[in-house]
Amino acid sequence: MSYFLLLAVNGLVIGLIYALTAAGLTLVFSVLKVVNFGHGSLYMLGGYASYYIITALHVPPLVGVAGAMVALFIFGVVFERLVIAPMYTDKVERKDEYAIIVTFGLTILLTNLGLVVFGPFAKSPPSFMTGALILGPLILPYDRLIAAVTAVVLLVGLALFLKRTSLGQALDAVSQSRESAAVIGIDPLRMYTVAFGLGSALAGGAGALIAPIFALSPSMGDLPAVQAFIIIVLGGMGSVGGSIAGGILLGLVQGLGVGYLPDPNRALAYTQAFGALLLVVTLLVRPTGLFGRSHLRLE
Amino acid sequence: MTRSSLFSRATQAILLMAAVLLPVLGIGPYWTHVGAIAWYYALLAASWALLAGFAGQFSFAHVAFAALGGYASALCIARFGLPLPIAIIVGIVLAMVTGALIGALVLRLSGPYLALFTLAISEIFRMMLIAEEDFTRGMLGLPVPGLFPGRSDLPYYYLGLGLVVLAVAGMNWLLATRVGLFLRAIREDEGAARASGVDTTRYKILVFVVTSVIAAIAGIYYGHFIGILTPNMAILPEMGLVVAMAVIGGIESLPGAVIGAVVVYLLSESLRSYGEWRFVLMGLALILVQRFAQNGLFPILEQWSRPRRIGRSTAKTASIKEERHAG
Amino acid sequence: MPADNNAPFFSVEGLAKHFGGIHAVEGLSFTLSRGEIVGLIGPNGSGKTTTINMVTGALKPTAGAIVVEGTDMARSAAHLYARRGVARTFQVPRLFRRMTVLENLMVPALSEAAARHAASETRAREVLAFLRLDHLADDYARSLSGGQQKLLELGRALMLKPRLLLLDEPFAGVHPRLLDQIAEHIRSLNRDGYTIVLVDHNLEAVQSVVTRVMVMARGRKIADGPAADVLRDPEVVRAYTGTRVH
Amino acid sequence: EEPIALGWVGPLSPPGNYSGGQEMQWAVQLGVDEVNKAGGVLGRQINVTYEDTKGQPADGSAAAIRLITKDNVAAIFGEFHSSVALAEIEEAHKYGVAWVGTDVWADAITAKQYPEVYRLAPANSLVYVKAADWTVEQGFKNVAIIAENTDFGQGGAKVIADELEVKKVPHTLVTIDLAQQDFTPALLRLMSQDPKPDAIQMVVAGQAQYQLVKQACQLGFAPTAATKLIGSSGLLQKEVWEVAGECAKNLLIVNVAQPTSQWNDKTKAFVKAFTERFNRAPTGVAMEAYDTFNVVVEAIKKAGSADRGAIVKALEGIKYEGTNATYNFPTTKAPDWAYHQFVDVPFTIIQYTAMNQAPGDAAVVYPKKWATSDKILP
Amino acid sequence: MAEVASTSQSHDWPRSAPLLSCENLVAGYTRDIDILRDLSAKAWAGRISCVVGPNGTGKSTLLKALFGFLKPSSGRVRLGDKDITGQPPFRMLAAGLAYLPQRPSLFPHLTVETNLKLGLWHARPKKAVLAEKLERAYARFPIIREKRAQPAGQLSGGQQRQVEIARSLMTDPSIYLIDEPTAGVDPQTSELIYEIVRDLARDLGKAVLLVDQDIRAALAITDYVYVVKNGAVFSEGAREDFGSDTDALVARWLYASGE
Ligand SMILES: Nc1ncnc2c1ncn2[C@@H]1O[C@H](COP(=O)(O)OP(=O)(O)OP(=O)(O)O)[C@@H](O)[C@H]1O
Ligand SMILES: Nc1ncnc2c1ncn2[C@@H]1O[C@H](COP(=O)(O)OP(=O)(O)OP(=O)(O)O)[C@@H](O)[C@H]1O
Ligand SMILES: CC(C)C[C@H](N)C(=O)O
Ligand SMILES: [Mg+2]
Ligand SMILES: [Mg+2]
Repeated sequence: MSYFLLLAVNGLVIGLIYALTAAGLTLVFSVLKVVNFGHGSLYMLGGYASYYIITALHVPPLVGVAGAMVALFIFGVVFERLVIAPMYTDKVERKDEYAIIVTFGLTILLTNLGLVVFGPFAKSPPSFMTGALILGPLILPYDRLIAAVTAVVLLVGLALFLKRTSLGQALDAVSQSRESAAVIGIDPLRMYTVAFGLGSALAGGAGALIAPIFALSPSMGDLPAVQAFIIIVLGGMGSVGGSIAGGILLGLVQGLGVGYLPDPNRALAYTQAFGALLLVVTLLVRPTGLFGRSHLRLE
Repeated sequence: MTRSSLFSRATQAILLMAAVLLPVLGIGPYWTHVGAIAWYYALLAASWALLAGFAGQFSFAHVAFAALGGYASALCIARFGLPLPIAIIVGIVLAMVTGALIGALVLRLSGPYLALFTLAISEIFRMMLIAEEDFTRGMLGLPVPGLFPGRSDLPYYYLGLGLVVLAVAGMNWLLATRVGLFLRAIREDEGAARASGVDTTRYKILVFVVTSVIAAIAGIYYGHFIGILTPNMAILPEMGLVVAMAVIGGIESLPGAVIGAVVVYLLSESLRSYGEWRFVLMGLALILVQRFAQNGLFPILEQWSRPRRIGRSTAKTASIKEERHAG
Repeated sequence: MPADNNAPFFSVEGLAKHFGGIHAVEGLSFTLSRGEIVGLIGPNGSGKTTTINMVTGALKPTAGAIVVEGTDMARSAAHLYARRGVARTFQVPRLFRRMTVLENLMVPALSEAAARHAASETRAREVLAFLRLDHLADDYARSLSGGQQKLLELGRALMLKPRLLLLDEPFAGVHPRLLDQIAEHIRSLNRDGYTIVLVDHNLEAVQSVVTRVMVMARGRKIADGPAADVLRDPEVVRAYTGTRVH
Repeated sequence: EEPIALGWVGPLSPPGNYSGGQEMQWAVQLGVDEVNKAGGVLGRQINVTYEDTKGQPADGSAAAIRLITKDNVAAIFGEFHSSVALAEIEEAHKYGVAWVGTDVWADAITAKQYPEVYRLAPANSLVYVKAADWTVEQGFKNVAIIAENTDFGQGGAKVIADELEVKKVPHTLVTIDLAQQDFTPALLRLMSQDPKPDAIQMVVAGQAQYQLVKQACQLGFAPTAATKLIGSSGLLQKEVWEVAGECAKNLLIVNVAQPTSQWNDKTKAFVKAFTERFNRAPTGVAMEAYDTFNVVVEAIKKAGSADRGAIVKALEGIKYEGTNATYNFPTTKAPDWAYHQFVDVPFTIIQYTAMNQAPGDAAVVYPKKWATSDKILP
Repeated sequence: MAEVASTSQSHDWPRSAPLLSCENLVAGYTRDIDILRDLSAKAWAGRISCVVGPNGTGKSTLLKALFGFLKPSSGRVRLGDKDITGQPPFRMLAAGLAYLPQRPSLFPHLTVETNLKLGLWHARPKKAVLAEKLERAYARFPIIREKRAQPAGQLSGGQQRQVEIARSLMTDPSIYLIDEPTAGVDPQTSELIYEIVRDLARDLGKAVLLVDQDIRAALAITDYVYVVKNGAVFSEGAREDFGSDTDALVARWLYASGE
């Protein structure tokens, strides 16, 4: 029993951190309509950013996380302005698809630049807190606990930001119609930049939170990127709440899937597949994910 | 649609000639090998362009279909000892059936939901390839027998080229019929297409079947050529590469996608001498091409060659007519 | 097409559509005889478009039957309606935006299996000429002006050679001169035996075309009869027309 | 005169174990520079083309073809991943080019008995039978094997399992995928067994082990008094301390390098030069890589030409003293993997005993003749 | 191109300074095709200027160019005496220009109420102000109140149009660019909307530039008429110059603006 409890808790924690990654991805998708292939490498950059901030400035690890988010926000903004924004002219026929290429290029560029710049040897920022929380049968390393709690705080903050602030509403408006947003005085291109910056910051934050847990490597973003894709669709595109729910669900299903499949080796090999299967089943029942907006057209 | 200008047909002919002649003109075994791999990507990119560019079905399972074909054929030989032609047919039929199945499953899905549904399917399939190690050899890699005796890559090169020409010609023929029109109508507005009497279900499934079969053929070709298959041929970055190729070539042109695939693959090969910087440059090149050739390379090629505006009545002539009415 | 006015070739019985708690259409019944031309009017949100959506298969009714020539098609897919000659236009144009104007017309023309390409194109060009869009034949549909899009929307429905044509606000945003011509064309289609249901808020134009009017309000049919009588009905005046038509 | 072209293969980018690959490549560079500075071989300079195989079999075979057909290399050497090596040797065999493996352990590589294929690294059967015997000697009653899903991992695990079977020691096998980051579910599964394993043998290459060590330790599972943790050479890199911290203390590592006490002059010179040039101490992998290169050079010298066939032949009769051992390649075909397999690979099991310890300072607990400590720490 | 200049001297406000004007505007969607070809028009405070013309002649294009969605390749757009040519559209509302496009412009997934509130996004109003404006909108269009908690995309076409109009009335700009406000709106509501538009000019002193195909209704409230053809003004003149016979006027403009 305690075995399943442990698996569930572990899945939950990892799921929450991936949810943070997913929230950034869904934000970028819903506002820019860009499926950001580069999200995993932004996550990776965030991890390294926090590492260098912490080791160079000798600040506490959580400050490093905050610093990484700021750094990635700036990176996202600059990248969007330099490379993505110029595509939003009327010259470009199918912006969304072209943006995919740009972000795909970004991920190839960053992963390999990471290899050259950060070197091939593993790095890891210091723990948030060493040791583990032990409650009866439950063992939860503090690093994971703190990362999960921080992720929740960031996610709730993001949800509130999008719901309550006027900037958040503007992002939502632009996500539905760029032209209509301009009609009511919102600069859509600026919102694109903001959304990409925020999305990058969230990816970076997630990477920074993971860094002490899984260590850093230039390819650390590959797996979470796929997971994040699954989570956003599971929860429903454009919904932060959906990302949270999707992340938790994914974590639990993957954790427990491992536990319940009798053949241990198969079970482990199929860990990722459980999440994907969950997604497939969900979409067959609800074609817009759990909390996705159904398709509405203006009549 | 079949507005392919005289030039573009001429360029295509010239490029095709070049593709046929280059190996015998002595580009050497290495570049022949590279070219043969490029045909694999060209098949994938062109069929994906049909699926995504024309029919609007942004499937991310395309490389998984290549893996399906490749593995099916290889496993038929390795595990069941079937003769090669039968194995290949099994691979193709399997892709046909699976393509129809996926086409039917995604009927209600659109946009990112379709894309990521297919990604999930593709991941599950890849996971199976990894996990069912006893059968597929998983990450160890599955050895595949060759198609031709000897160690020259030339026969593969011409086989690949032939497949590309056949596939593109076949798909272009399909596009020139009413099916092409319907596929684009489905891409634009499925509801309106249905209201216009188009059986959208049928055509969506059809396009999945056609493109899946081509992808599977590509995979079969690749497996028997390379001699080893691993589940990694269906990872997301591979899919991304195919998308990049199709889009860079111009997603609404099948020859464009072929050109895109060849250009991107040759680029990545020729950057090899830059060692660890190779992929950095590759990423940079992708970004820059996109930044400055935003509608893809093929349209640019076409534009260069085409005399300014032909055959398209413009609003200018429109207003002249209007004046006549008014007068 | 022979106009046998007695056989109700299209009828709707107890049709309803609920969106959650919203009863967009409720207990709607009517019959159309072959060759009839009927106006369907009512205030904004009274359920006209929802009705058209249901009787063309775009929306599945919550309840009710849709009988076309004796078969209940309430559960059929949209393209089957089209194949049976039930065509519609969309209130807000839903064109194939990245296809040319001509191609937009070729889609319905070729959706019939027997259609030949050359003949279809000739007909498409005729329709374009009539709608005065012929000079735009090779332009992308998305580059049309608002009014032109409405015209193309109409043209696309005409290409299906429908036996029942449901027009959702074909006159909105169309210049009065052209409007008159379209109205005339609709009349002539009707003379040729087409059955037509016309939804529009331009009552003058509706009146000039139809012989019978059905009025909806809040999802229900509140009046049905000869145009002149119905439009004078005080309840209709109160619910809908106001002072605008005298 | 034209330089002699040689080809090196190995992982330099993900998903391969690029940190190991990097060490290998550096060691080769060092060797190349030394040879060239000393005037080359047969009066010709040496030019090595480095191919990144990303740990992917398909990339490996493509790399081999490229080296053979495009760069016209006289011989190929290197590689870290057994599965990739297995793909490469097919090409080498097809074209009759010598292929000398640096750190690939799968039995199958030499078991194919291709005349072109030679291996400096041990075969799994060489090492893991001994490792298994040692666990039995130590009195472990319940051994868990965590193996990666590659030819190396699966092959090694099978060797251990078979040996434990023979010795009647209960054992369980868990397979992991290197792309994973969270191995907690796998560890929890082992942890929930009754009785809990008292030793875990990791047949995993590269950095995935760091995660395993750290996650096992955070769960309070291993290394502990109750459960020992035994890993492979990836753990020799100093980064293990950065990633796993305290958790790496008391780790046991299967090492195929000589203990410091046995170093010869070549070893000392190499370690010094490597450390100066690349600013980090080489691990056993680097020594093997350096030796591989020098073995190839030796073969060219012996063959008296850079002819592919001549090199293949020359390797067979070679006897070369390197930094880590004195190499020769027997032609016996029993057991099948022994063909062209160097057998006297130095083999130790060491244990870290203090934080931030260098592998050279760690306690040697096996074999007896080199041991610096006779008991393993809890 | 014939200029039907006014002959009467009785009113000279058309010669007074306009609030919004464009001179010799040339603009189009693609580089080589001009839709607007040398078009000049004005809108005066307290007056309604109406643009009529056949379909596809460039009326909506004119509004788009004025609002900044299209950059004119030559010509000027002036707001008062400020040159606003080429300013991006999202600046316009703050500059005092509101735009009701011909194409639907709501946010389909947001509730009707949020859509209305977003009309004031640029102004960041106080809660009380917002509540009061919302109340006013609801009072005018009862159906909107009924549907306020529903996503706007679930409304019928005419209902959506009402929401859009209500939204553009949330703000208080000095100039309104209105493109076919009543297309698809039922007769009673249409009447209400034309009343509202009239009051905007008469009572609140706004400048209104109205594009409409419902020529009869538009001319009934209009002060100045432009007939646009082929992207240029074909004829223009003040309403007052033609006396009070609307039907005759309509007939005349219809002729002028027809084909
Ligand atoms: N996005 C666009 N791209 C290219 N051409 C366009 C675009 N929008 C409109 N046009 C062209 O510009 C011309 C004028 O269009 P506009 O929308 O201004 O017409 P309009 O006068 O408003 O007509 P309507 O009364 O039908 O709304 C039309 O011929 C149309 O084809
Ligand atoms: N998808 C939906 N979800 C919820 N309510 C809907 C949906 N579609 C329509 N409705 C509601 O159903 C009612 C009828 O809408 P419908 O579009 O049929 O009206 P209509 O008569 O065509 O009006 P209009 O004249 O404005 O076009 C409206 O109150 C509308 O809000
Ligand atoms: C532990 C490692 C030295 C094993 C080696 N990388 C192999 O794959 O064979
Ligand atoms: Mg309607
Ligand atoms: Mg217009």
